[in-house]
Amino acid sequence: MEFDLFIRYGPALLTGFGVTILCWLVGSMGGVVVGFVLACLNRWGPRPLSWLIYAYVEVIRGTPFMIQLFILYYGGPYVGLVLSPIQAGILSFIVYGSPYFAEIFRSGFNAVPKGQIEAARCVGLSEKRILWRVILPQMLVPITAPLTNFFIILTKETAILSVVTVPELLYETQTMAAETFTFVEPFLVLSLFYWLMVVGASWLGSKVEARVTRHLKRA
Amino acid sequence: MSFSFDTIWQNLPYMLTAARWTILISVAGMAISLIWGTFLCAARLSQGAITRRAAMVYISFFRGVPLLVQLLMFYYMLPFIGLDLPAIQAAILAVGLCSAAYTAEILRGAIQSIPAGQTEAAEALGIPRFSLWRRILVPQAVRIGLPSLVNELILLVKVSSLASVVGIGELTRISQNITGQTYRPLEIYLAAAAIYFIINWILSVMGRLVEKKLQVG
Amino acid sequence: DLLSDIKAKGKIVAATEMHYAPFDILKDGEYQGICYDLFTEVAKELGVEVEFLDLPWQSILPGLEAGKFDIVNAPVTITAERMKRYSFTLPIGNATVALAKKAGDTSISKPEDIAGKAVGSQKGSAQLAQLKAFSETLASPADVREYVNIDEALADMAAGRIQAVANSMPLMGYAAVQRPGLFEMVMPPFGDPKYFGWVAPAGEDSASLVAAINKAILKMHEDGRLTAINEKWLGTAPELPTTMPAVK
Amino acid sequence: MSNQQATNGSTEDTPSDAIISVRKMSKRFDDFEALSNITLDVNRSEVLCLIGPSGSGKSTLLRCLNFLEAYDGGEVRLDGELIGWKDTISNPRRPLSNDKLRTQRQHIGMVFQHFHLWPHMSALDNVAEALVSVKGLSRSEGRDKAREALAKVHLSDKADNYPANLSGGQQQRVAIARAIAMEPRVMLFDEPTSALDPELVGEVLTVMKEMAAEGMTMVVVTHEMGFAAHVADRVAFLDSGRLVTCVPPAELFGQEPDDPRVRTFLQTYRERNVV
Amino acid sequence: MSNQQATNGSTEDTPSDAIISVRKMSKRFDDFEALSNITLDVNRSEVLCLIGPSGSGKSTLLRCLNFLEAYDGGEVRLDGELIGWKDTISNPRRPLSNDKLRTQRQHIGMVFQHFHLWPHMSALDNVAEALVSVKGLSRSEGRDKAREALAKVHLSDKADNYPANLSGGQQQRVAIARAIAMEPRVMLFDEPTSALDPELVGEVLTVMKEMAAEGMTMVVVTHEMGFAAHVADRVAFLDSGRLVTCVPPAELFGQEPDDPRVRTFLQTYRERNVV
Ligand SMILES: Nc1ncnc2c1ncn2[C@@H]1O[C@H](COP(=O)(O)OP(=O)(O)OP(=O)(O)O)[C@@H](O)[C@H]1O
Ligand SMILES: Nc1ncnc2c1ncn2[C@@H]1O[C@H](COP(=O)(O)OP(=O)(O)OP(=O)(O)O)[C@@H](O)[C@H]1O
Ligand SMILES: [Mg+2]
Ligand SMILES: [Mg+2]
Repeated sequence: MEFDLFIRYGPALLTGFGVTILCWLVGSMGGVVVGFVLACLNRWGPRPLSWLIYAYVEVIRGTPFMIQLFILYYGGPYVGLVLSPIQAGILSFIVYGSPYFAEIFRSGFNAVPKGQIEAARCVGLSEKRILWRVILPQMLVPITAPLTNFFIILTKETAILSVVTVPELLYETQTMAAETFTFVEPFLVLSLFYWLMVVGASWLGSKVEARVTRHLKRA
Repeated sequence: MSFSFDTIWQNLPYMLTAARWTILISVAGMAISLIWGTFLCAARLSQGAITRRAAMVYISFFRGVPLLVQLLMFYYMLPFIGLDLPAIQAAILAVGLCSAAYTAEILRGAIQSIPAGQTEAAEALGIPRFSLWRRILVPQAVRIGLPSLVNELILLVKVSSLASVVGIGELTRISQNITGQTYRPLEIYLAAAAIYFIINWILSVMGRLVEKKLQVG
Repeated sequence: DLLSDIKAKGKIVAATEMHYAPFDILKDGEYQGICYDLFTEVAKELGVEVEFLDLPWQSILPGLEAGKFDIVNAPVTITAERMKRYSFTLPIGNATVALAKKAGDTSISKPEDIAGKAVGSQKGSAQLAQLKAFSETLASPADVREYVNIDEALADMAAGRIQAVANSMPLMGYAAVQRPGLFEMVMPPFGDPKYFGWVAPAGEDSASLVAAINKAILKMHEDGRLTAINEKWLGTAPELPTTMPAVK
Repeated sequence: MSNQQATNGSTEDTPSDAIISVRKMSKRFDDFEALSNITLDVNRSEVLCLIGPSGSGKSTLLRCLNFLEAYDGGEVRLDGELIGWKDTISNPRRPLSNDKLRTQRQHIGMVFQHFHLWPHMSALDNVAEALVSVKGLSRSEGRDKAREALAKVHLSDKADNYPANLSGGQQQRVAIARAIAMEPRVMLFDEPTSALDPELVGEVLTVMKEMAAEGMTMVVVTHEMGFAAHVADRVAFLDSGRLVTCVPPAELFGQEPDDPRVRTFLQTYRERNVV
Repeated sequence: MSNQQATNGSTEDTPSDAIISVRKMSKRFDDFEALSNITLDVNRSEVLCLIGPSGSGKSTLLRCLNFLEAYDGGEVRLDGELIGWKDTISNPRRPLSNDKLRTQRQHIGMVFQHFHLWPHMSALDNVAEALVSVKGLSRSEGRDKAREALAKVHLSDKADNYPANLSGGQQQRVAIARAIAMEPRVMLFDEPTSALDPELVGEVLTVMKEMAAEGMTMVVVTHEMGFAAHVADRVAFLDSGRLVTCVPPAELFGQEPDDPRVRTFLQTYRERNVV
């Protein structure tokens, strides 16, 4: 193991980590928001829209991220869509993540007992209030874990951004690997950084979970 | 630049052959993921502190370490402890064991939202834990978590592409190789995307059918 | 040692990434290319069967060290740094850097024309280092972009983000032949002459294997097979040294 | 078909003091006829008790009154306004938009047989929620008013408990408080005292009598004949989805009822309650 | 501390015909004392009714009897065997393994106040499940036996409905059928007739009387005094977690009770039920 490598490549790796975190956070948060809107439109919107959403979900969810990104970044210019690597990275992240999030939210909607929604309607809560005050807090119980799962999966999908030369973590570690002809060290670095993100996401997930399952804890 | 359907047409047979590996790894991996994931979830929710801890460590390891690294470990590091798995088995095992960690979490979330009274009713009747899980908790957890489970299975189909690092010529790998020779990535990748889409769409449709069937009342 | 093990089994396992035309390609579902033809001949010389493995680059070196296969028969540019960690065979291809441009781009007609333009190359490759050094010598240096894979550099050139791509001469030539309407070679190659070799694990264990392969390569130099194979794929045959080239 | 019925129904005379009028209403679940041809008026400020055997359709009838269950045929009108369906002649009928439905439901309170409290909110917030988001009170005003409502049902000390940490009777009282705090024009109670002890039943009865005195109309499903006898202005008896009779309690309990079905129904009760 | 109590409790004499004996049992939720110092015997084949105001701890007491709620202090014994805790002197006490608990619970049936049916199984399967997975019957034997149990509560025609498609009273009857099909030695009923109409209450009463005649011991929480008066061998009155009295029903209902708390409790009931 050559530890001086870490010193030599340290700054580049840290910058890469920063870019990875940026794409991850912005991309996955955007994905959550878009996914939530999709799930809501699918449930409360007009019929034809929900078919459209269904098609979007199936196509985007069903095809690999790498290929979507490739087509967006390298195919985009043919139709006049020229994006910088980071722009393309974040945009494709939002697009890629949203159908998964939409499906998770859909499962959450289904998990809330019908009687509680009826009770809310009976006291005259608007559908929007019902969503915020009755459905959302309760659906977080079954979906916090899948949401955390998917945040974690997205940490690793950031690696794919390297194919469009986003200077993220994998891109930088590959520089290190290719220039120094090493393999164990880059993997170690990569694993360590991903692990940090995963630990962060898991920690946050468990906090949210503790908060949303408060009412289930029996004294 | 012209879009060449010819290129797709010529190479499609090879891609379909490669897709068979993708399907094999996915289906076998799914079986491991669902079965082992259920046990993990049970362990994660068990009252025994040691079992619970062990499951937590397992989950944080398999979710924390990139699958690529896990695969390399299975293939290249296990021989050092005398377990030399053939590439395909290593790939299936790595993909399945990793996905099980996610499956376990999905099920755990769903089980938490099943009212505690139902477990109490089973306990009061003296129903054994195994039956409680098999007959009461898992069917309902699957109903609640199905969309997320289908998400996970679709992801599993896609990560099966990592099996290329242990030398398996699955769909993504073969597509990349064909690209390297034809210099027509857009065409080949679109074709690959279409094949992935078909596999995943079948999964998703099956998921929705099961969901319909489990939706009662 | 490694060689006697191979002889005993009657089989040598060679790993490559079938993704580097024209050396290693997957054509019509089959592994082909210069390295395939050459190594098949080498195996004949050794008197053993050969089994080829296709692996992505990131798992080739771990696999070599874990003993999952015997040799890497991918074209690897011979550099000083790499020689520290692995044993190279004699050169089997020319790795000198050359440029490709978009077909019909009249603004580039010789390597020096890339001054001030965006040029892509493969991350960590010896050719990238050559390109950077060359760019320094120009009046206004080129904007050098690094890609994980050379495919992506070519795709980006097709999409118009960069104006030229630098990689080994054979590869650039092959790309131009495959997509004549899209890519065009820029002559001549530039920078230091570089060569591709094959890679075996470092150390005593593999010394005899490397020696045996080198012997086979020399024999193919003499009986013209080397030239014939190169001509088949490249149209011309490069000058290849018959001794290990000196590297800085 | 359903439309046919609906038009017929509305041509009948509606007494002018009826706040709810149900005309030839029917409801089926798949091929099971849960309610058939129900015609019934509830007068302003009246307390109407619904009794009948288990599964006879009492809950379903209540749920049709505020369109939680979309009735198939006939009409339900609140103050002359058709509930749930668009009041135009079209076949099949089309339901009102969510917003319109919400406006209608604001006037109709309901206490569910299974309470349906929101498990993630404390007892207090269960009651305060609608006050804040429907009546537009500030959160603290809402809480104050909720506290009053809880006090009425003797639950001040459990205001901060989550439903899971309340006893059955306490949950039921939260459900009652939640509905009455909204002061609707009509209240639908589905077995509001099933989980309450006799003492509390008395208290709830008092609360209901007060509400009736203040002019609220109530429809109460109950299995407690004593409750029905003491609270109701009229008692309706349902059997297998049909309205058998609807008369003042004295008539039903005072003398031997004419209808044999009602007679057997009340018999066991009378025997057991001579203590 | 809890151990101290436990040891004291067991030194008292236990009448030899007591199947359940509760000694100085207490249970707290955080800082709320739900049960304190309950000492109570239930004799073999006896029907004991538990009455008391809402929130007095009736359900909690039942739940402690089969250790769904781990009681803090004191002891609960079934046929001399300590329920839930390991019967060794250790401090703090340790609960039995799941398997042991399960064996104990097989002898104790329970009908919950909120039914707790399994929503993904039909009424029939709700009843058959434990027959199959506990009693080891084959699925078809289990179903047959379940059908019998459902017939007893007049639900044969709804056997294939899911709980969500059953009326409240029908759900309650499924819950009763589920428990009695297991033929336990002791049955705990938590307001088993709260959602039933008077007629059905009569039927359930008949079923319970039959079970009692066959030697089953029953503890029944109820708010229906008529029910208690007619079914119980003894009636226990709980108030604020304390056992106020435990006497034969004639004593409690027949004459004016001594205890003022009991007196006021019964008063409203008497008034209302003079129909
Ligand atoms: N969603 C449904 N699907 C099918 N059948 C249903 C559904 N809901 C209710 N039923 C049936 O309709 C009938 C009437 O049910 P309802 O809940 O109105 O009875 P109820 O009079 O309130 O009885 P209880 O006193 O037991 O609550 C019952 O036989 C029930 O099985
Ligand atoms: N998990 C819990 N956490 C905190 N308090 C609880 C919990 N469960 C019950 N309680 C409280 O304990 C007391 C007794 O509850 P219990 O359910 O035993 O009452 P009950 O006698 O069955 O009343 P009801 O007749 O209304 O069902 C109640 O005041 C209740 O609020
Ligand atoms: Mg009902
Ligand atoms: Mg109770």
